Amino acid sequence: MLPYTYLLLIAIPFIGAALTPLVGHFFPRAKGWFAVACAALSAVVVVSIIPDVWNGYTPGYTYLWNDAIGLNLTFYIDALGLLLALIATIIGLLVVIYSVKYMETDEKKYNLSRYYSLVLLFIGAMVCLVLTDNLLVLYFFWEIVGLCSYALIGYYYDDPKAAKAGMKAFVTTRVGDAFLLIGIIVLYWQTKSFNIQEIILAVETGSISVSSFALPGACFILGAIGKSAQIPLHVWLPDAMEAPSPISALIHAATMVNAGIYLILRVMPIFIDVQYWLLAIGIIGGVTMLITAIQALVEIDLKRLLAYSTISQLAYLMLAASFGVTYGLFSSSFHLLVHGTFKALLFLCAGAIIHSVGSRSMMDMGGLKNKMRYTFWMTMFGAFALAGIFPFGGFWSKDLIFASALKTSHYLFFIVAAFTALLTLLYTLRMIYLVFYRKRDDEVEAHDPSIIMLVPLFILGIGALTLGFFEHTLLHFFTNSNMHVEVVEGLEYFISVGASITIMVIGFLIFRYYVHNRDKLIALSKSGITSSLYSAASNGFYFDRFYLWLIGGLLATGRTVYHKFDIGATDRFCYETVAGGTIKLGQKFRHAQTGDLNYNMVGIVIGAILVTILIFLPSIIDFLMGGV
Amino acid sequence: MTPIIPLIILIVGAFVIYPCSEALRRVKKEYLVGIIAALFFTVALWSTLVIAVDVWAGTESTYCLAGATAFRITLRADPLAIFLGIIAISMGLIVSIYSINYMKEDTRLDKYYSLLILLVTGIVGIGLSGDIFNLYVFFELMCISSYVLVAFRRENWEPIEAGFKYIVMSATGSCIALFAISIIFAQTGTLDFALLAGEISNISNQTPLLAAVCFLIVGFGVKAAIVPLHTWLPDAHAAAPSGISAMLSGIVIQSGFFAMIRILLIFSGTSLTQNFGFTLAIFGLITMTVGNIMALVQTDLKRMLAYSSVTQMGYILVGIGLAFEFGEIARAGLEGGLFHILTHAFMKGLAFLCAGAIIYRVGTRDIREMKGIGRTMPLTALAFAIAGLSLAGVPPLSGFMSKWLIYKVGLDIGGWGLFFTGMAVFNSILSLGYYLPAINTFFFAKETSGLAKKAKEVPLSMLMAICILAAITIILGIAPMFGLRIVDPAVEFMLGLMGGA
Amino acid sequence: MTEYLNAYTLLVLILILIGLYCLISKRNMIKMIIGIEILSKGVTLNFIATGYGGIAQALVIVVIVIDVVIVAIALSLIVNAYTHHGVINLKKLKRLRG
Amino acid sequence: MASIIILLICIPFISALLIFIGGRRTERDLGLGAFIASILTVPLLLPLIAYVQSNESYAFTLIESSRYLPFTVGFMVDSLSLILLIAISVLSTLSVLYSLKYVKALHDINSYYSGLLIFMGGMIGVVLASDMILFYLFWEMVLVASWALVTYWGETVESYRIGLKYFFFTHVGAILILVGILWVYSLTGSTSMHGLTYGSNATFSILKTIAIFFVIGFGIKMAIFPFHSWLPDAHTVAQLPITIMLAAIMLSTGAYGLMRFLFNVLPDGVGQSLIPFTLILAVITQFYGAIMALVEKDIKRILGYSSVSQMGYMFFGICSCVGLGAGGSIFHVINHGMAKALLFMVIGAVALAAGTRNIDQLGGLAKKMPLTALACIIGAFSIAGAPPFAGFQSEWMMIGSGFGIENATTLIKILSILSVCAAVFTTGYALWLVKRVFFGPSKSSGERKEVKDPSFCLMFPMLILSVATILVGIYPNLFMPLVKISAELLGLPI
Repeated sequence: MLPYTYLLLIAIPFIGAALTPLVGHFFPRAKGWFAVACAALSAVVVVSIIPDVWNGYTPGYTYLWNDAIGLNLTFYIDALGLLLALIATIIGLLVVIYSVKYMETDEKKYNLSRYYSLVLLFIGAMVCLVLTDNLLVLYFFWEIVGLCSYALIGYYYDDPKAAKAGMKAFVTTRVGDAFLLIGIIVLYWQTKSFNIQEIILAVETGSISVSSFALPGACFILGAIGKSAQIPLHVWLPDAMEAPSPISALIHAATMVNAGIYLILRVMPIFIDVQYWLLAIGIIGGVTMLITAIQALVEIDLKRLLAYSTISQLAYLMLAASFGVTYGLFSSSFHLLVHGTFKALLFLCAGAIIHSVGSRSMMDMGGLKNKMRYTFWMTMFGAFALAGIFPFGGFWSKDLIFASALKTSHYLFFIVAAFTALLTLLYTLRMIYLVFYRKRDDEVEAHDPSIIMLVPLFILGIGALTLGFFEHTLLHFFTNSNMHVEVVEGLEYFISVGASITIMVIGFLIFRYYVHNRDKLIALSKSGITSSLYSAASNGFYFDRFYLWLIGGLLATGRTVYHKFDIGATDRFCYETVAGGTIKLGQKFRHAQTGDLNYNMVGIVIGAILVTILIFLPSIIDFLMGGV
Repeated sequence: MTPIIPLIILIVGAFVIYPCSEALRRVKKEYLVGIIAALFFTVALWSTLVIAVDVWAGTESTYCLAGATAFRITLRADPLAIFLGIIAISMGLIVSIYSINYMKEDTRLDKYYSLLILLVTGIVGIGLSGDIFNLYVFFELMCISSYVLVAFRRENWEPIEAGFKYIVMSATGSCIALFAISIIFAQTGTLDFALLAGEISNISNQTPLLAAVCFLIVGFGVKAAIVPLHTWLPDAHAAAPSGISAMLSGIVIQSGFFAMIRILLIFSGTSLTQNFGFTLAIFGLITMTVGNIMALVQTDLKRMLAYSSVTQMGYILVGIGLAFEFGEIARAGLEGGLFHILTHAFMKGLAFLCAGAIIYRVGTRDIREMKGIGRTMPLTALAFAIAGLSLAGVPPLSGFMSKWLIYKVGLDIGGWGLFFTGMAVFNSILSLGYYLPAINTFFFAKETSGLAKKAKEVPLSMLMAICILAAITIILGIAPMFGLRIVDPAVEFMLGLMGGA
Repeated sequence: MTEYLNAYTLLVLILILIGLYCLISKRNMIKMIIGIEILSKGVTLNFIATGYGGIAQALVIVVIVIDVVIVAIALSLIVNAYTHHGVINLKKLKRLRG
Repeated sequence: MASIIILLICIPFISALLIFIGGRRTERDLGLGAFIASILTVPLLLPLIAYVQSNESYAFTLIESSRYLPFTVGFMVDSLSLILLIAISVLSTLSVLYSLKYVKALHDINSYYSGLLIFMGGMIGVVLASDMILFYLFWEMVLVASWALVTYWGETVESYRIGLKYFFFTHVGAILILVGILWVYSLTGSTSMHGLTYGSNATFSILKTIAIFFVIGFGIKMAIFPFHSWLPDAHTVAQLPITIMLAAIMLSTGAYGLMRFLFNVLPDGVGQSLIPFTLILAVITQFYGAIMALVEKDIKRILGYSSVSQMGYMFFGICSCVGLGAGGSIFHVINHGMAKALLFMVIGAVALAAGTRNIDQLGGLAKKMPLTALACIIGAFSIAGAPPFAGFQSEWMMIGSGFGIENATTLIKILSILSVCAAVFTTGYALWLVKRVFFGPSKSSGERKEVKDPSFCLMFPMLILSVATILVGIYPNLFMPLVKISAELLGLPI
C-alpha cells in the first residue's frame, strides 16, 4: 500500500474534479489530459492496495466525519470492494482516454470542463462507495454517483430528450434510494450502528434477532433494483443512453449500475437468514433478464439495445446473488467483472460507430465491416463475450452461474438463465448482422476512429477475451480476504457446459434462419399474436406508459386538490364563512342601533333591568332556594 | 401643594381665554388662543405632578372647602385622583395643541377652548372630590361642557342630532345616578367617602343600598357606554370635532366609569354582597363583543373608532370587574383596567386625531375614499397604523401591554376566569378585523383615490400632537413601567380600600 | 319592605316612572326635555325626603342649577334644530344609525 | 456577553430608525447603510459561538419583572438560538445585499430598508428572548414588519388582499400561541421559558391541550397543512429579498418556537403524546407541498410550496420527539435556509433576466446563465436531500426519525415510510424545476437578447450560498457540535 492511501483515494479524484474547471480555464487544451492523469493516479492508488488484500490483510481506517450522527468515513477494504474499485478506476481511466478524442468535437458548444470534472467526481465517489464500511457514507456516495449520472445524462442540456432522461434517471433511482435510506435507518435503529461489519458481527453472534430485518431487507433490495435498473425500476436506463457514449460505457454499463448488485452482495450476510430474501432477489433477476432480453431482440437503436442487454446481464448478477454467500457471491462478482469489461467495450465501440455514422439507429448502419475494421473486430470480441461464446469471458462466467444454480438446486432459475442466454446470443448476432453485415443499397460513410480511441478498445478487447481464464486467480483473491466464498469447478458440471454449448449451437441455427428469412419474420411480427407481443416488447412492456399515467394522474389530482382545497376550501372558508359570517352578524346587530332616541331610552331601561337582575342574583337564588 | 391648585389654574384658564381671544381677534390670529389653553394645561399638569410626587410618597393631602364633619366639601388628592388628573390634563394639552390648526377655520374659539378646559376641570374634579355629591357636580361640569362641545358646529345637522341624543341620554343617566346618590344619602346620612364605609357597615338592611348600586351602574354606565347603554356614543363621537372625539373617547367615557367605581369602592370594602364586580365583568364581555362586531361593519372612520371605544370599555370593565369580584388575587385586573384607561386614552386619542387629520385633508369620513392616503399623508397614516395595531393588541405597542394584564387576570383567578381571558383574546382578533383593512386601505391600496391624491400632510401643530401620542403609544409598549409607575399607586390605593373593611 | 313605602318614596317612584315613560314614548323634542325634568324632579324630591334638612336643601339647590343649565343647552339645540332644519320631531331627526 | 447580546438586538432597530430618518439620501447610501448594519451582527456572533461551545448557555436579565413590568426582560443564548442567530444574520445580510440591486426604483426605499432591519431585529429578538411574553412581543413585531413589507412593496396588485390573508393567518396562530403562553403562565406562575415547574393542577390532559395550542400556533407559522395557504401567496407577492427572509428564516423561527415550547417550556412526554396526530399533519404537508410544487406554473409559487413541503419535514422531525429528528430539524434550519435563499435568488435573477415567472415560457437558460444554472442545481439538489449538498445531512435525520419512535404502532411505521417516500417527490419537483427553467431548448431567446448572468450584487450572495451549501454538505462538523448540544438541551440527545 502507498502511504496515505486513504487520503489519496479521496483526494485525487475529488481535487482533480475541483481543479479541472480551473485547468480548463487557463489551459483549455490540457484539461482532457489533466483528467487522464488524475484518473491514472487514482488507478495507481487502487492498484497499490491489491498486494495487501491479496495477502489476506483487510485494511481499515476511520475518519470521524460527522460523529454525532454516526456518519463516519470508515474504510474496510476487502476483495469485493477492491474489485469494484479496480473496475471503476481502470475502466474509468480508459474511458477518459477515449473521451479525449471522442468529446473533442463538443468543445465549441459545451464546456468540456464540466464533463471531465463530473467524470472524475464520479470515479472518486464510486471508489469511496465500494470501499466504505459505513452504510450512511455508502448512501452518501451512492447519491453522488447518481448525481453525476444525472448531470452526465443531461450533458447536452439543450436537448430536451437528454434533459428529460437525466431527470427521469435521477427520480426513478431516487425511488430506490428512498427505500435504501429507510432500510439503512431502520437497520440503524435496530442495531444502533451504521457499520456493515459491526452489524454482520452482531448478526453472526446472534445478539440481534433477524426476524425484525424483513423491512430493511426489502428496502435494500428496492434500493439495489433502482440503481441496478431491475424491474420495475429499470425504465431509466434505456433513456439514459442520451448521455455521451463514453459515459454510457463507464457509468451505465461498467460501474454505477453494478452498485446495486454490490450492495446486495455486501449486505448479504446480514439478511441471508431473512425468509424469502434470496428468493426475491432471484425472482427479480429472472423476470428482468427475460423481459429485457426480449426487448433487446426488437430494439433498433444501437445504444438502447446495449442498454437492454445491460439490464439483462445485471439480472444475471442478481440471479447469481440469490444463490447465497457460498456459491452466489463469487459467481456474481466474476460475471460482474467480465460483464463490466465487455459491455464497456461494446459501448465504446458503439460510440465509435455512432460518432462515425452520425446516427444511433441500426437501420442507418449496415455493411460497416470493411469500413471500420478495428472497430468491427473489437465489437466482435465484446459481442462474443456477451453471447457467451467459448473462449471469451462471458462463456466462463455464465457457465459458473449455471453451475452454481445447479449446485444449489435452483433448477427453474437455471432454465430461465439458459433460455435468456439463448436470447442473448440471438440479439447479439442480430446486432452484429444489422450493423456490420447487412447489405445496403446506399453506401454509409464510416471510418475507424483515431488511435487514441482505439487503444482503450484494444485493452478492453483483450480483457474480454482473456478474463475468463483468471477465474481461479480471482477466486484465490476472494477466499484470501475472508469472503466465505466457495465455488463450483465449472467444468466438472457437464450439464452446465453442455447447456452452454447447446445454446451456442441452437442460437447459430436460429440466426441462420433469421438471416435468410428476415423479410418473412418482419412480416410475421406484424400479424397475429406475435404482433401484439412485438408491439408490447417494442413499447417496453408499457412500463413507461404506466408510470406516465401514474404521474399524470397525480398531477391532475394535485390540480384538482389545489382548486378544491387551497382556493376553494381554505380561502372560501376564511373569506366567506368566517369573515363573511362575522360581517353578516354585524349587519344584523346594526339594526339594533336604530338611531331613534326612544329606542335608546328603552335600551337604558333594559340595561337597568339586566343590571338589577344580575346584582340581585344571589338574593333571587336565595329566595328561590329558600322557597324550596 | 393643596389639591385645589390645579383646579384653580384650570378655572382661571377657562376665564382668561375670553379676553385673550378678544385681544387676538383684533390681530386676526384668534386661532392662536389654543396656545394660551395649552399653557394653562401645562401649568396644571406641572402642578398635578408636584402634588403627585407627595401623594406617591404616601402623604395624601386634603383641602376642605366648607362644611362640618358630617357634610363637608373636600378635595382629596389620592393616587386615583392623580392618575385621572394626569391623563386628563395631558390629553387636554395635546388636544389643545392639535386644535390650534384643526379649529383654525371655526369661529367662537374662545368658547371652544374654555369649554375644553372646563371639561378637563370636571374630570380632574371627579378624581379629587372627597364626597359623592361633589363628585356629581364635577361630573355634571364635565358632561355639560361635553354637550356643548359635541354640538359645537351647531349649523350642521349631525352635531345637532348627535348632541341632542347625547344630552337626553346622558342627562337621564345622570338623573339615575343622582337617584342612587340620594338613596345612599338617605340611608347613611353622609356622602363623604371617608365616613361612608363606616356608616354602610352599620346598616342591617342592604336592599336599598343594593338598589343604589344598580342605579349607580346604570346611571354612570350610560356615560361609560356599557352595552346596551352605549347608543349615544357612536353618534356623538362621530359628530364632534375630532379633538373633542379624542377627549370623549380617550377620557370622558372613562371618567364616567371612574366615577362609578369611585363610589362602588366604598361598597367593596363593606359586608355588602359584592356581586357588582361580576356584573361589571359580564357586561364587559357583552360590551367588547358588540362593540367589535359593530365596528366591523362601519365604513365611517370615526364611527368605527367610536365603536372600538365601546370595545375597549369592555376590556376595562372585565379587568376591573373581576378585580372587584376577586380582590387581591385579581390584582392584575385592576392594573390592567387602569393601565388600559391610560393606554387607551393615548392610543384612541391618537386614532381620533389621525382620523381628524385625514378627514381634515380628505373632506370625507368614508374609509373607502381614503385609498392610498398613506402615500400623500405618510406620517399621519403611519401614526394611525400604530394606533390601530395598538388598539388591536398587537405587540410591542402599548395596547398589548394593558390587554395582556387583563388576559392575565382571568388566568390568575383560574376556573371561570379562563373564559373571560378566552373571550378577551378572541375579541382582539375581531378588532384586528377592522383595523387591518383600514390600514391596508390607507397604505396598500393600489390606486389612490381622487380625494386622497389631493391631500397633503397636515399643519405642524396637528402633526406635533399626533407625533407625541404616537411616541407615547410606542414607548408605553416597549417600556410599560413608565405607565405602570402611575397606575401602581392607584392600584395599591384601591386594593387598600377593597381590603379595608 | 313596608318601611320604605312611605308617601315620599311612592311619589318619587311615580315621578321617575312618568319621566321614563315620557322619554320612551314621546317624539317631540321639547317633551323629551320635560321628561328629563320630571325625572330630575323625582330625584330631587328623594333628597328632600331624606329629612336631613339644610344639607339636603343645599344639595337640591345645586341639582336644580345643574338641571337648568342642561335644559338651557338642550333647548338651545332644539332652537338650532328648528331654525336650521325645521325639525322638532324626533322621528324626523333620525339620520344617524347603524 | 450581555453587552454583545444587547448590541445584537439593538443594532437592527437603531439602524432601522437611522435609515428611516435618512429618507432623503440616495438609494445606494440607504442600502449600504442597511448592509453595514446587518453585516455588523455577523462578527458579533463569533464570541457567542465560542462561549456557547464551552459553556452551553448564557442567560441574563436586563429588567426583572416587577409591579411596573408584567414580564421579565431577559435574554438567553444557547446553541439552539445560536444556530437560528447564525441563519438570521447571515441570510438577512445576504438578502440586504441582494436588495441593493434587485429592489431599485421602489418607492419609499428608506422605509423598505428599515422595515427589513426591523424584521431581522425582531427575529433576533425572538430567538434570544428568555421570557415567553417577550418572545411573543418580538414574534408579533416580526409579523407586523413582514406584513408591511409583503403588502406595501408587493409585486402584484394582489398584495392588498394577500397581505390581509397573511396577517390574519399568522396572527391567529400568534394568538393561539399567546393563549398557550397564558395557560402555561396560569399553571406555573412564571413567564420564563426555562426551568418552569408545574403545579399539581397541571394534569396531563391540560398540558396536552396546551401543546395542541402551540403545535397549531407554530404550525400556522410553519405553514403546516391545512394552515399553509397563506405561504405560497405571501411568497409570491413579496419582493424577492423579502421572500428570501420569509422562506429561509422566518419559517424556521416557527420551528424554533415549536421546539422551545414543546420541549423546554412544556414538561417531558407532552410532545410524544401528540404523535400520530402531528405526524399525520407532517406527512400530509410533505406530500401536499411537493405535489403542489409539481403542479404550479409560477416559479415563485413552486418554491413557496417547496417551503411548505420542507416545513413538513421539519415538523416531522420535531414532532417525532426523537433526538435524531430534533437534531435534523435544527440542522435543517441552516441547510434549508441556505438552499431556499439560494433558489429564490436564482429565481429572482431568472425572472429579472427573462422577464417572466411562468415556467412554460422559460427554458434553456443554462447556456446564457451558466453560473445561475449551477447555483440552481446546487440549491435544488440540496432541497432534494442529495449529497454532497448540505440538505442531505439534515434531511435524512428528519425523515428517518420516525423509525426511532419507541413502541411505534403500524400507523407510525407507515407514516415514517411515507415521509421518506416524500423525498422522491421533492426530488421530482426540484429537478423538474431545474430542467424546465435551464435545460431544453431556449424559449424566450427571440425576444430578449441580453439574457446573461446577473451582476455582482446579485451573483455574490448566490456564490456564497452555493459554496456554503457544498461546504456544509461535505463538512457537517461545522454545525454538528452545536446541533448536538441543542438537541441535548431539548432533552432529546441524538
